[in-house]
Amino acid sequence: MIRVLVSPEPIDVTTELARIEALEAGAVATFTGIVRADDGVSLLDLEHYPGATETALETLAAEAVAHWRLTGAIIVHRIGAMRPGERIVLVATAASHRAAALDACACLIDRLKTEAPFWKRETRGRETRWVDARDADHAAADRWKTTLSDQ
Amino acid sequence: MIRVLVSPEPIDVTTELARIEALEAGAVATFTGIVRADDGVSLLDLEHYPGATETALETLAAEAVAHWRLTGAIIVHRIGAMRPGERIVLVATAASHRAAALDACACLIDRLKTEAPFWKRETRGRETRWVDARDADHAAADRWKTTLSDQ
Amino acid sequence: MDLLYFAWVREAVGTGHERIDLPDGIGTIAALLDWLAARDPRHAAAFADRTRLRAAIDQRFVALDAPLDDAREVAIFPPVTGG
Amino acid sequence: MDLLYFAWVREAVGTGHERIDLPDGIGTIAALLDWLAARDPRHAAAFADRTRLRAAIDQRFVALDAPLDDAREVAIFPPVTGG
Repeated sequence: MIRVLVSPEPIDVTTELARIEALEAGAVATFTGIVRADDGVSLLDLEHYPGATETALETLAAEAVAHWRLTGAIIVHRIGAMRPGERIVLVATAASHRAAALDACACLIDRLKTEAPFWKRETRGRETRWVDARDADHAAADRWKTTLSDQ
Repeated sequence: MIRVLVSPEPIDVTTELARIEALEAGAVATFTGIVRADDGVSLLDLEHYPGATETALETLAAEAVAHWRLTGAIIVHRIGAMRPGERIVLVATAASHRAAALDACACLIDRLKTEAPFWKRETRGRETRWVDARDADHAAADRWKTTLSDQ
Repeated sequence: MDLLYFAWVREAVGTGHERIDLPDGIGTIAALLDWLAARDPRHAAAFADRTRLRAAIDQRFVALDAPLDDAREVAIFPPVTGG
Repeated sequence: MDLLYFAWVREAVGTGHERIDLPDGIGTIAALLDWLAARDPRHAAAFADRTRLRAAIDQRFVALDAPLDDAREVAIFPPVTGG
């Protein structure tokens, strides 16, 4: 099961968890990204590339499902305006064994950050700026390339 | 924030997630273990060592919080009888950054499996047997020892 | 050909979408950016530092020297920052 | 001294809890197991293969050769299988 959703609606973790737990796979791992309240951001705006974003996420999910023989993978990414404390992204993976679910979940969030066309704009007080890409994110994504190429 | 709960009640993931998301930490990782429906088990019974189990889980959580500078860690483990599809265990971690939350979550479930006094008994048809400890679980837990000793 | 711009590239260019007739002799995204920059100062400013730009052809990520071939949609944008 | 047994050790011994007066000269968990096994065939059967046993003193995991010192509670059980 692969489910990808890019939407301006708040992310409903309970419903998504119920979907992936319904697979009765033994192990479910999730990652939830939340707008941080501790660094002065009052508003976060997420822009995306309609069509290309969904395709990129579906490709990432399909590669993870194939590599780790997952029972299921869900990626939900919010777009538009959101406030501190709100969820930006949810990745959920299900597998027979815990290492597969945990590794696949970590891989998906790392790769999503560098391979899916989203752009963040932060508002702090009166200042609005586009967030710069981080070298550390590319390093995190790169370390999965070796893993995924070992079949 | 550290929360440890060992209880015969079904695990309420929505409530636990709300607790850890309320910390507004940026990154939340979870692992949920579910009784597998695919291997003929009709009933799983979890025995524990009252007092010692809670202490062991609190120690594991405290070590993870200290090492990864977590904002919070939750471990909920069910005991008693449960059926396929039901949750056995939930680990949830919150941190400012995703790698800390993900690594701590993986560490906690790996260590819990070898260091907390729980024992599983499976019923398949008319046969009931105690589950054997797995060498692979010890290997998984051991790989965190190096990580945790690097300060 | 449809041109799409995202994030600060969109703001710098002044639009998120424009339609152009690609002139003969423009074979790569880099050449297309040169041509667009020569036509308009806002495009020129947006495309001044090519190291800050990424591109896609027909929704597939490609390098800036990628051939346009029969591209129907070209997107220009900064490095991505989702998740 | 309180003795606790869990999982198949509990079933083999026939109880999850017993209280004993520790005789003089029994200094380690291993010696305690020998003494219990000599008293009763069910204990003897449960403790026959020491590689299958783990132990805790006052709720702390210890090796089977750990000294009992002033232990108030000793638990004997198989390797754990939670999670």
